[in-house]
Amino acid sequence: MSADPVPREEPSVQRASGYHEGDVDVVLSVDDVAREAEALRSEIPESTLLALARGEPFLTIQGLRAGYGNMEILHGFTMHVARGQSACLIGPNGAGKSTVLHSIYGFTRIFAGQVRVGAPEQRDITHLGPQRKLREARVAYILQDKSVFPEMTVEENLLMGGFLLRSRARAKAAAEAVFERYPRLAQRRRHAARVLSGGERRLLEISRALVMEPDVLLVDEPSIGLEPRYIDMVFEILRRLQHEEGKTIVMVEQNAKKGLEFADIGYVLVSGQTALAGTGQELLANPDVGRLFLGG
Amino acid sequence: PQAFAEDTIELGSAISITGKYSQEGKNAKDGYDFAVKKINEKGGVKVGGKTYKIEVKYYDDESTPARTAQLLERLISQDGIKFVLGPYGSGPTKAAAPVTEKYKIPMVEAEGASRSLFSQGYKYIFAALSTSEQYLSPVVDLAAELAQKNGKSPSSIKIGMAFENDPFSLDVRSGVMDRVKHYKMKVVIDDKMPRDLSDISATLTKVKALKPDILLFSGHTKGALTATRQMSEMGVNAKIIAITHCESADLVGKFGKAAEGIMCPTQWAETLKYKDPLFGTAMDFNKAFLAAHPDYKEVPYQVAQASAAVEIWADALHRAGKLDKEAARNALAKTDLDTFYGHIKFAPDGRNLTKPMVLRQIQNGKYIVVAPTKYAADPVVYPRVAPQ
Amino acid sequence: MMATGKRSAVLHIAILVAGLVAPFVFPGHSVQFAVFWIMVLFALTWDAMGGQMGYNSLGNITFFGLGMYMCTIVQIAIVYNVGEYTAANGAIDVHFTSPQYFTGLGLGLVVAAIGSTIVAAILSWVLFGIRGPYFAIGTLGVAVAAAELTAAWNWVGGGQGIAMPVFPGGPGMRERFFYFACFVAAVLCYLFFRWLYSTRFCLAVNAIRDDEDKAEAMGLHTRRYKMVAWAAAAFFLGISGALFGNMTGFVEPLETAYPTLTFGIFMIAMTLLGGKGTLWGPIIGATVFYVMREVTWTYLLGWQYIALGILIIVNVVFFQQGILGWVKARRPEWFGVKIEEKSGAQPSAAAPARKAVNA
Amino acid sequence: MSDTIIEVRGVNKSFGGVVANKDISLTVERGSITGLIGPNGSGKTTLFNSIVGLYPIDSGSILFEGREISRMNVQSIARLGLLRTFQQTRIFSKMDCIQNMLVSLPHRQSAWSDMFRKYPPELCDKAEHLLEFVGLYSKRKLTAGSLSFGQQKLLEFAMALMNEPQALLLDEPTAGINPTLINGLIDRLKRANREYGITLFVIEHNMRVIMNLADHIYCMAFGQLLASGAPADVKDDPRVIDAYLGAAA
Amino acid sequence: MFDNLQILTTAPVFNLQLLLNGISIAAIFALIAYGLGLVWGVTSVKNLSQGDMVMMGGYLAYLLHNHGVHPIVAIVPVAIIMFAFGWIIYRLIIKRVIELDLFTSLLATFGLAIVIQQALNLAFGPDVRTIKSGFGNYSFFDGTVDITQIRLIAIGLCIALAIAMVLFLRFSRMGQAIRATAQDPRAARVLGVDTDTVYALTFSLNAAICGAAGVLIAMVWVIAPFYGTAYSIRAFVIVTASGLGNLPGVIFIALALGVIEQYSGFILGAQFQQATIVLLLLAILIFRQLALVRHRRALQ
Ligand SMILES: Nc1ncnc2c1ncn2[C@@H]1O[C@H](COP(=O)(O)OP(=O)(O)OP(=O)(O)O)[C@@H](O)[C@H]1O
Ligand SMILES: Nc1ncnc2c1ncn2[C@@H]1O[C@H](COP(=O)(O)OP(=O)(O)OP(=O)(O)O)[C@@H](O)[C@H]1O
Ligand SMILES: [Mg+2]
Ligand SMILES: [Mg+2]
Repeated sequence: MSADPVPREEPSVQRASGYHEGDVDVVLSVDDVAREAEALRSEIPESTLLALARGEPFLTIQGLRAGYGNMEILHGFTMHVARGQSACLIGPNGAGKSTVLHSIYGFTRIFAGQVRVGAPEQRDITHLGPQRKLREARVAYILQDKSVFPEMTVEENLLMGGFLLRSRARAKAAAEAVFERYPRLAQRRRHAARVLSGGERRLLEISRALVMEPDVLLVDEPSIGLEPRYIDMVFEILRRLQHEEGKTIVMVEQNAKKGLEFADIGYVLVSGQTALAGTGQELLANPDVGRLFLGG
Repeated sequence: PQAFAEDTIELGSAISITGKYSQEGKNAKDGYDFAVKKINEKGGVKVGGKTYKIEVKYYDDESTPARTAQLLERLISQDGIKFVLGPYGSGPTKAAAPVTEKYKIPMVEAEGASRSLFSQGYKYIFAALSTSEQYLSPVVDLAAELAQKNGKSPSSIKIGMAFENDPFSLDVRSGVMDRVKHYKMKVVIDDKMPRDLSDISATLTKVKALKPDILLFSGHTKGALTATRQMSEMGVNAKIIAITHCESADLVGKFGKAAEGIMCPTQWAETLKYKDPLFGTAMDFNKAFLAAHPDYKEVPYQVAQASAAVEIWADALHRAGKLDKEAARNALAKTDLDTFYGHIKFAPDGRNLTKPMVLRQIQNGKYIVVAPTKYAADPVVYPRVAPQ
Repeated sequence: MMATGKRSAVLHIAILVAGLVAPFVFPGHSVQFAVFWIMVLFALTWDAMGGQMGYNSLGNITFFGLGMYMCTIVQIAIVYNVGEYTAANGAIDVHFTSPQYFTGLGLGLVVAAIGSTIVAAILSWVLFGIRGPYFAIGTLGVAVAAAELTAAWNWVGGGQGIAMPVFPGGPGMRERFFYFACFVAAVLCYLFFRWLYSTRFCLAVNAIRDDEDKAEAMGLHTRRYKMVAWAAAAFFLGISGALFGNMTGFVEPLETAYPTLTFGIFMIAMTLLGGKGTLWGPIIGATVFYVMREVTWTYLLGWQYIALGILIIVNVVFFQQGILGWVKARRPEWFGVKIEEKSGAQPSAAAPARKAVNA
Repeated sequence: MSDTIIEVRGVNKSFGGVVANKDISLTVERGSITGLIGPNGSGKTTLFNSIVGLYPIDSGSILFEGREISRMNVQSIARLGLLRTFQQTRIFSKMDCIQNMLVSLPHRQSAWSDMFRKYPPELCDKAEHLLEFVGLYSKRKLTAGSLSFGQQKLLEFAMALMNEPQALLLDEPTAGINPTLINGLIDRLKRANREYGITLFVIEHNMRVIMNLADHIYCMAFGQLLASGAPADVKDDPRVIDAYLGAAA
Repeated sequence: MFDNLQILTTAPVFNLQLLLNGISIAAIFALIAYGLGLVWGVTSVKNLSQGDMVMMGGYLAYLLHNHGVHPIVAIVPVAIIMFAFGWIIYRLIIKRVIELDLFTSLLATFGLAIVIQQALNLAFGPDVRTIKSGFGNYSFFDGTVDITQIRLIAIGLCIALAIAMVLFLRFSRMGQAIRATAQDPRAARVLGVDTDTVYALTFSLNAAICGAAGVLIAMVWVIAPFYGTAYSIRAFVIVTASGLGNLPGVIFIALALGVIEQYSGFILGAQFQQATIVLLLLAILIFRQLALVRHRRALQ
């Protein structure tokens, strides 16, 4: 092995935070997690949830009961998010986190409840079809699995983000800005999206939201399958969207530590119901949350 | 089970109402219906001192032989039909014959011309029409005759032919081949057209290259139309061109001058001198039918022979004196009847040997009988002049 | 499969009895009943591939036609020279004695069944690399090619067809004979597939349907399963073709032997109507379809195909899971399906008691 | 020293112009847990695909238990006992979990006649046992397609265990799985390795997982092997930090 | 057979006639196949009623012709009517079977095909029809090579339509939406593309293309209620052989098949034309399969 040009403990070596590190001593089965989470659960008064959203919700989900076919997955889920706020949903696998996003977008069967968006007056968008959500309610969705157009080039894919924009020039400008910021995409500009690696694709999908100009952004597991540095990059994009462009973000994340660090408010979902809710920091500090959902 | 009213005789037929022979099937059905109407108008059929009206029960065989066979079973065993009118086409008739034979139900058929129908020893099938090998063989005879007249040997004649790959047309072909062998003519093109082909330009290109003297086509209505149109488009001509089904394809109406000089075999022509008490002369039949069916421009022979089949049934049942299938069969076998369609007398195998095929040529937009010579109304135009 | 033990036994016996007495109660309908059993056989064999394995074939009718021609040739060949028989175009006065007829038929059936199976096995090597719609069109191509080549082959009569040997015996006999032959073929076919679906075969072909690449990655012998499924279908289709040819009495390539656009599509329509991927779905589908077809075709002369077309459209638009699937969605308890636990697990404190599971 | 179960020698693989694997050589010891890390697009999945026979490699050789497998097809390799899971989970979505488990039986020596046998109760028991092992017992009768993403991953893992492979290649087994459950999964993986003697070869981006799981780690970047060694060494290797773990761009 | 082959070498001018015929046939088939491929690619509906919509177009032109509209002019109204027809069919049927598995749509459109055929049969009778275009012939080499003007017009129209479609798909906004929907409908929907409209438009566009092709066919060959199936099958053969979403492929395969068909008819005889085509399809499928084994799609 060649000698290291850089001394090992050099403080300037900054590491991507990625998935975090730590030990894996806490071993709980799915059932244990579910049982203990059940025990944690207490009725959370609506006022607490409202307070988390600074009392002026922009996106409201109220008493949502939804599922697939005849099976109900969400049993009365309520959530408030203010304009420019970000929320993160965590919880065990199969808790129904993706189902919440699906329901907001209209991909599930909704038995009861409402989804409203806007401030100060809220518009009921519960039964707006998926293809009209972005156009009419300005809600954008970054899906959990792949959603790039494989035969289009990276550039065309980005421009598709601006499909609803009236002026093409605006979409073009936004795309240029993305390329400027992310040279990895700029290099691939004229390549068909199908040859991108998993990480590059995810980057493309998320940066497409920069072109879309929505009010509310739904993101399902932004960091899945990404290398540590990309994870930081993705969260950086989300941070910009929230803080510089004032978007409202609802995110589902299994990389819960990262997610809660990022988000203003966090919801812990268990078996289709909210078990805990609080600010991101509060939840991070909660030892039960740590043990049950952050891996100890 | 006798499900119908007492004073009607019910005939049954599986006919092509849908599917690829539906045009010809319709012609046949119209022919049956026309005759039935006429007979009923004249009071019906007297059988054993009682007068009956005639009725026909139809099923749609969808132009497929397998269906025909099933339907005949059904007509006979479920609907109790004892007297059958044939389906359209040689294939369906071939499928029908074993069934009627099995049940010993007599069938008068007018639309299945295949020779093989009459070589199986069937006893219950009676055909009003001439068999299909006689369709185009007169053309070959005519060509030989004309060649000889012009001082050439018939064996110098080159023949090009394209026949649809179905039982009827292949039968026509074997009739032709018999005559061709007899004259030692040379076949330069011998194509079989697939049933769903709507383009024969490859075959016609061969015609251009090999320049046969005689061109023969048989492929029902579609074949006639396609051949005529593409010959004119590709500038193909020959001394004699003969095509089956000209009338039902309405070549004159559709192509006008391009159809000039084409020869068309026919089972029947309205200009022939046949007549009977029911319809009058062939020409009377022609007029009456056209009056009743304004959608027809010409009367295709399929119509005429269908009507004749009903007439044969009426006659036979009358002579049988009772509504019994065996008696009816025996009466049919003894038929000796003059009709507007020609003379009807069945050979032991069920063929009608007494009525000849005639050959017509399109001259000035009219179908003129040109052969056999004794029926000829006008001389043949030979060689065919390519229309401009 | 369909209901609990006792109920299903009653059902089976009822169908068996109905099948046995039908030709005596309604002798006039024998041929229609016989064709009905062939339809059941069609649907069952198609479903083995299309429903259970996800390989949607448009060309299964190939084996029907192959069986028909193989049987015909054997039947004729044991008495006459086939080439002469067909070239004479029926001009030979055919006569088959009873022993000749039945030996020929028996031998023909065996050849048809085995021959079709062998052809299927060979074709499977060539065709089963293709997937999805390409497979469907490819198999359609095989059927069309078979029809066209038969039509161009003079030795077997080409487009002119072959007149089948005449059945010895009285009028009612022939129908009854072929009715029972078809009935037995359909019952055997049902029993065979019923047994086959109770073995590992069933799960394996289901796996191929769901994700063939994954199945390969798990080491499944996918080719074997595909070959067996197709060969089994071909075996029964060959028999049905042989019987149908004799029933019709006249064999011809395009409409009798390889009716791609009628029987070939009916197989699929019936299976989808009843519900594919189930044992009873195809049977129910065949029944409903055939009854509808016969009824429309008696009472709506000339319109029967419009009715059929509309039936098919209504079927796929409103009963996408087929009749059986539709019932199953409404009444899952009839099928022994219990939704055990709600989603999101409410576990009992103790380790879950294990119940015997039957696959 | 333990023996080698998978040996990759000088493998090259490119797609058109893109070089995905360039002269890769590595070995996996029998009974070990070996990790494979590297930036997105560095060719890890491609290498797995080449090993299990999905792609024909351009050059080089791949040995499994001393046997050349680089020209064999996927099924035969799987039957040798070398199995993989997929990055984008793949299960038989219309079948229930138990059925998914049952088809995953080893097909190593299965004869033609085996396809006509039934599943003995022991096998059903085994399937249920393994489902319990990954925490899916209560979902055993649900169709696999209706499981959540994470549950499908667990099911896929259980199916792989059912197959009793010699070696198992796992492509990001913990992506999308809840962190606490990941702990459980690591525990299961270690137990599978220890108790069933299955050699594991794991692609991961989650350092917590790889550090706690692997005995030995390879790091790839830009299609090439960058570093290898014990977890702690690799983690602190400046080249690895530079190419993979370093600061966000 | 060898005699026929010999003609082609001794009198090579006949090759020209075969090529011309083959190309003009291929142009129309390419048009129909292109519409089929478009719908297949975008909506994943395999439209078995393709040929019957073609026939419908032919009959509409026939109807207009009887009212004194010249068939070439009739292309425009026929295309518009067929577009509307496509839209209605989409709303009634296709919308509900889209995105279901392969056979559902295949069967639904098969049902539709039956209904169209029978409706045409009831409306116009089973008679074979044809329209006289009134155009003449061009004759070369002393009448050895002939081609009708209408066939040349057909070729020209097909080329023009193909170019128009390519430009539309590449540069228009709707074209962009269509392409995106074809590749990933769910993703397109999430980006605000109204996929329902895209599907409807694609299906209607295809119906219009079929209509135009039908008018040409009525002038070049014949139309009849039941002749649509042959066109459907040929279109499927072309699309299957060329692979999806591949316009140059469609044109190339259509041309190749058209010309090969002519040659096989010339050399082997007309009875082998159809068989040659399907055997060729099988050969292509199998060959592609062999090639595919080596380049399996990436499984991530
Ligand atoms: N299409 C579907 N049909 C039926 N049930 C479904 C469907 N999708 C999900 N489910 C069920 O809904 C429940 C919640 O699923 P969901 O995808 O919302 O979970 P999740 O919280 O996102 O889990 P993960 O973190 O694993 O993605 C699961 O138990 C699953 O079985
Ligand atoms: N079938 C293919 N065709 C063309 N390029 C491909 C193909 N498969 C992979 N590649 C390219 O090869 C490179 C390596 O891809 P691979 O999927 O192996 O990366 P990876 O290391 O698994 O990345 P990730 O961690 O994101 O999954 C990438 O640049 C990718 O674009
Ligand atoms: Mg999820
Ligand atoms: Mg990868």
